[in-house]
Amino acid sequence: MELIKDGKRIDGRAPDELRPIKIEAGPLYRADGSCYLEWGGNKIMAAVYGPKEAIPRHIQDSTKAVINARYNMASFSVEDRKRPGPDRRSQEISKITAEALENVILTEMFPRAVIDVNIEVLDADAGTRCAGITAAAVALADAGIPMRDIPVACAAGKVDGVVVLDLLGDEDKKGDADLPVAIAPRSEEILLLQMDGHMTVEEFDEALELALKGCREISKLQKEALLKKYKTFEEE
Amino acid sequence: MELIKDGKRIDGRAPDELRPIKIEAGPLYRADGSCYLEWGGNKIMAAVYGPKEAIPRHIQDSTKAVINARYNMASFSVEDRKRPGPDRRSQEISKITAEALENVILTEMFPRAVIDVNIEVLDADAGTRCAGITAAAVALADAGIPMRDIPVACAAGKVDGVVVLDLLGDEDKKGDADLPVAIAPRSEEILLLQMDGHMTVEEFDEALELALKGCREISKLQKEALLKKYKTFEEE
Amino acid sequence: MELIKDGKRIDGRAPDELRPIKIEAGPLYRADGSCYLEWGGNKIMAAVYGPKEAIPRHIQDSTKAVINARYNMASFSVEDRKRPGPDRRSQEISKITAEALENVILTEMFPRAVIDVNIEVLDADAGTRCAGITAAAVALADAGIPMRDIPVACAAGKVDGVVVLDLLGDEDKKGDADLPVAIAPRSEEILLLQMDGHMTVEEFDEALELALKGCREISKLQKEALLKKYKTFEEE
Amino acid sequence: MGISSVKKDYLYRLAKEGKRPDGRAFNEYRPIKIERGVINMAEGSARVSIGHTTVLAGIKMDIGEPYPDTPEEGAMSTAVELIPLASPDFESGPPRADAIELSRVVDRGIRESKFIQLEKLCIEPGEKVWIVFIDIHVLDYDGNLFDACSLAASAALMNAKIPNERFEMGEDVPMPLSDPPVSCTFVKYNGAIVVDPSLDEDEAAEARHTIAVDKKGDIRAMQKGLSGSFTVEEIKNNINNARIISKDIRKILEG
Amino acid sequence: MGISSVKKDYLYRLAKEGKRPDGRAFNEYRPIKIERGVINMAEGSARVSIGHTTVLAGIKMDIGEPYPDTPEEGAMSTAVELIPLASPDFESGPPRADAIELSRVVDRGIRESKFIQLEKLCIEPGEKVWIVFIDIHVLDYDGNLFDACSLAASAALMNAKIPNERFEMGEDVPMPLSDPPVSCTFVKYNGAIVVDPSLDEDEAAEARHTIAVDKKGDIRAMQKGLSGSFTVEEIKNNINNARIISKDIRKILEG
Amino acid sequence: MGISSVKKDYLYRLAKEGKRPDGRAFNEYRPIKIERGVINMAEGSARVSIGHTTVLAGIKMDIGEPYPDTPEEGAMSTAVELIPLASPDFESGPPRADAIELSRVVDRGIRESKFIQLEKLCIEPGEKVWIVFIDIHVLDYDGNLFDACSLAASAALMNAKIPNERFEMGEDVPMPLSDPPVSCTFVKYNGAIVVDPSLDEDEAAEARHTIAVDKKGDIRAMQKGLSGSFTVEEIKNNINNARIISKDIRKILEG
Repeated sequence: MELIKDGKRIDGRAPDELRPIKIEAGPLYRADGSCYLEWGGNKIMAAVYGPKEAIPRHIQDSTKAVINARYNMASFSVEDRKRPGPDRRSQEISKITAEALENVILTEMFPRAVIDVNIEVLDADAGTRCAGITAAAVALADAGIPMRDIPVACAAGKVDGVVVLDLLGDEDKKGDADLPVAIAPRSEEILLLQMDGHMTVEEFDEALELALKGCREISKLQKEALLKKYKTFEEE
Repeated sequence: MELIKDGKRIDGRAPDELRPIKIEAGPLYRADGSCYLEWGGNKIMAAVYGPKEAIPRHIQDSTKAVINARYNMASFSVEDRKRPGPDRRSQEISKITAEALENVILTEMFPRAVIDVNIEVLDADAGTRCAGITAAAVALADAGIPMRDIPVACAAGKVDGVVVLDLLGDEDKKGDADLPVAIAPRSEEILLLQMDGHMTVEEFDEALELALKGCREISKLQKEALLKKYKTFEEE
Repeated sequence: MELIKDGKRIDGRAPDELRPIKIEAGPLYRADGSCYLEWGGNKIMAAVYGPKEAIPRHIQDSTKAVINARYNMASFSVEDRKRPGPDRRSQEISKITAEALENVILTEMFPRAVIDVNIEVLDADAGTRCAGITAAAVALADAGIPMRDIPVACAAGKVDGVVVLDLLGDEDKKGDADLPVAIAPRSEEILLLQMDGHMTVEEFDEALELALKGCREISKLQKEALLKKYKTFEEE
Repeated sequence: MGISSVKKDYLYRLAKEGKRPDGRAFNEYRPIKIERGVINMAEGSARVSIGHTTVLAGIKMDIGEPYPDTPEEGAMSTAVELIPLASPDFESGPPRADAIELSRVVDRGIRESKFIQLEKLCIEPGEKVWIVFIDIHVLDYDGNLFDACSLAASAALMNAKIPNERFEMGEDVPMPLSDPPVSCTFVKYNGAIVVDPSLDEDEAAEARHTIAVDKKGDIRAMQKGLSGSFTVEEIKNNINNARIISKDIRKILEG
Repeated sequence: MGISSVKKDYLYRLAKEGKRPDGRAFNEYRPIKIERGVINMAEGSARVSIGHTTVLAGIKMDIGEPYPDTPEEGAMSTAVELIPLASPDFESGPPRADAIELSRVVDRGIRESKFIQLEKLCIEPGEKVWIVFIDIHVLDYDGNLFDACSLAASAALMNAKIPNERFEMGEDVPMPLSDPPVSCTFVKYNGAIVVDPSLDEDEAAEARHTIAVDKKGDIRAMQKGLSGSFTVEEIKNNINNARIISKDIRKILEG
Repeated sequence: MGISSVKKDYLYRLAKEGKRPDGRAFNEYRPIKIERGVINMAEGSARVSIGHTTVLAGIKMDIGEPYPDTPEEGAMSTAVELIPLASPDFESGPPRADAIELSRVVDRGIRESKFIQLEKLCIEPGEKVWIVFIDIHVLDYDGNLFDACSLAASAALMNAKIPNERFEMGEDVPMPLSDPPVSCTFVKYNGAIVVDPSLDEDEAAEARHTIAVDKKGDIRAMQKGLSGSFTVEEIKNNINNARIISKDIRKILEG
């Protein structure tokens, strides 16, 4: 299977082009903040609860809030049904997601508290961890959690030897390398970075730059979604 | 397989007839209250402990006692050996059993306490949840737990299109519907009611009336068993 | 397979002969006390942490320290890979090991404390529970835990009808009986004793005497290992 | 979990006046919305809202062995996930008794109404059958999960195809179905019995009664829950009301 | 768990005078009662009482693959369930170390005495063998579970049939057995060693010694438990006493 | 877990002066020691020390079915056990997120560099393949487990044989391998970035960056961890440093 043909990818995109992205802030009624995100074939719902007292007490941190992120794939979100409950992959993603989000949240303002961040992957087509972080960031902002920036994530990668932005499922499976990145967009500090595959240092530099470009574009969409919600509020 | 032939059921019973039932109050030495029940092919042991302080504290209710019911089938009580430990079915039965019993127990008298109700199915031939509640009620009375009534349970159902009382194993497997019911016999309020299968509204009304009739008969046996134990005490 | 030929065992030992044993006290940097033990084909690492406050509180004993022993086999220590985590065998061994060690530790000196004893079987060739206790005892002494004696363990058994000392893997699998014993060497009180197989009373008496002889020899090696470590300290 | 006593008193007072906190009549259902085919990866899916309560059901199928006692029938399995996304009261971890009861009641409604024609899901008798996994994610919990989950499960099944292509067994075909059950749930508090409880009503409820009704108005499954009781008369009333109300719900489901 | 210090002092004082709280001699067993065939659904069963301690053992059999190292032998598995029905100290949940040690000691007694003739439970070498599940439910715990469970397991096996009919393999036949082991347990407190401990004695015990004796009086399995110690002399005495006492128990078991 | 604020202040102060608590330069690795073939029962094994940190990797192999999407390839599995022997902060029980992340990063380094030639571990396409279990026991935790575990895994694989004899498939042969990855880990605290963190540095670390480099100096896997951040420049510097440092580590590994 050729992944790049005449400079175009299997879904017709240019190498540096994102898949279509739709972000909705605040779709859920019960959650303190929420976000629904469609990104190519991915559908993600994120919800934030808190800050609230951390229970049981032994998980409390007396100096700051604890970020409890839970990345979960719905059983029906993948080709072969996934057994419910956390597997090792989702536990790793939950951990690095919590760490990336903790970076920007002003956790010192809420000692002994917990902020629950729930990310549900409802439909999956590669790039769900980046989509999850991007959605969670909007949900955190929607919940009014004080943050020094709104994080955003996007992957770059390499397929058929070409460095490309935002891999879809078949590119991820048959490609050469994947590089998910999350940043704090103002400072462009890197909050999350993973890589697997095979890249020369030059390819890595190119891919990282491409991922940053993707992050910048998506950051705008996040802010538009939040703005839209607040406008709707004002209009009401 | 014909389940009804010449108006008789496979074990020779009439449609509105119960299987033989034997109830013994207080057979166990350690438990605060206990009951051994044989009901057709079912053999049930129930034991009650408490009221005692609920531990850990977070399960306490400051306004009343918590009823902790545990319905459990012995590995050897069914045709194909059951793996030890609670499965989803027994967890559901434990929950609705606790709810049915809580209705009649004067839980407000024992804030922060727990009353443990253990129901062990030692031999099973359909109707074990009704048998379990019936036995647990006697064990509660035997333990001296204050109750506004002694609950009792019995199932009705439909086999070969006929509404019948108290299904046995093959009737349950091959029958059309099953309707387990628990009541507080004085007021005939319904504490537990489940149904699966297919019944018209008319059939349901008939089956419910039959189940109530069964409950009334068994209620007498419960009281006789309790009386017998106390008589024995007095005679000693 | 003949296990005894011309009075010699499959590895050339006499019936009352131990396998080669090497004991090193204090090989680990982090642990409060540790021991590395090679005993025939067995390789065991033991580490002791504590006494330290027992957490959570409900495991505390207000009159003495709790001994928390954990016997664990590495996945790669046996022919067919063992799944990580405790199985029923290792839970039983952990329990009787903790009980044997508790006997000699002056636990009353540390109320509300816990002493963690970790025994890792890295390479296994029969007799690992005795090797584990022997190593744990050295680790406890290395940690400076006050004990009224340094326990020691060794198995005897019966192969091809002959009572022998210290069974190796093939003797254990194909032999007639196994008798692991742990003692407090000064008083020769028996701290641990298990037996499986088939022995007459006379054979048992002979095997027990042989196991005690083994214990006495190994006790010397334990003391030499501890002495060597302290000498090294003094020389430094 | 747990409703404040102030709110409970308020509900009790309203109930005595024949009113509900959101202004509905005792027998009035909230608006229902069904979106079908919302998940690409699933064999079938539906997102159902009842008021603010939203649940998402997805169907996945796999090939496996039949149960020994039904060698010529496919198998089905229903699991409701009360994920912490949907409510501050839901916790991660293995399903608790609440979620298990819910799953099993939804399952019984489908199973006992023979909604899935399991006998048409046999591939090789005794060897290979289709297994239908009905997974239901609660996304927003604002009361009455029993009906929402049941409705989502039915709608998702009606949207599902047998994935023959993925298993290299020819073309996809629709899921073989008969008429769906419709679930109707009542709760009782302070003597009042209301249909389709909102969150506050769920939390104030003393007793709950769920009835799965088929197209003819017959009863296929029933579950009384919680520690409160019903009289025989109340049970019968609930059934009559369920038969009436379920007709409207069925129109939305089949529409 | 845990005995009050007053009660402990009382036991200690009695022990010094050579007495036990229930008036038994140190080497005196409580009355044993065995009822066989009490469970219809089981392949074999027995309810055993030793004093007020009551346990129920049921045998179930299934067909499975043999272990790779014994391709021509059936398999056995023993599990004691310390269900919370039997004692305020037993908790629900996965078995704790206590129950595991107990299960394994009972299992070893049966296994090492070759009571079940596993080589006769082979159906097709390397492919299909009978698996014997020995499940023991403790119903009333008043001391000495090691012996009660062992006795119930043996009696249930002696009552068991191979369920050939259920598996459409011909007629049921008796379980192939040799001579049963008999388990005899001693505990030591304050210097005294007593057989068949009552509940109070179990709780006061510093050391425990269980010996499984065969018909010839040979030893088949042994377990020393708890943190107390025995002298070599005490171990030998226990063995001698076990050989004597087990003869009476064997009569009841084989009777 | 958790470093005292006094110690942290001390590390911070040193870092500002370009110093580390054990006197190393920022880019200086601790001494590495590798012992191979230390476990008889394992197909291959290695004990690796980096300073006082010691880990033991053992390789076991078994025959199983291939994954459906790679029918002609063997399979591999990597598990790091943070056993309580190695640190007062490690607990028994199922692996926590720390151990899972560690296992998965070690696994990715090996997998993405195609170190094990999985296509040579096929026995019968679609039916039988070798499964390689890489189990890593941490024995002494004094910092930088990512590199220690990765190094031990590689060394153990290089020491391993395919156990054909045990499975009666002929003679044992060496594990089919290509070039090993070399993992290099940096942590950042108070603005300083140091390689091969000691325990105190691990505990003071705000951000962590692990890079798996192949023989040519290309990148095969990478993981940024913890809640701190890196600038793009810092990431690139780490990569350059990893390419240099990994050459020395590779010599020790291949030596």
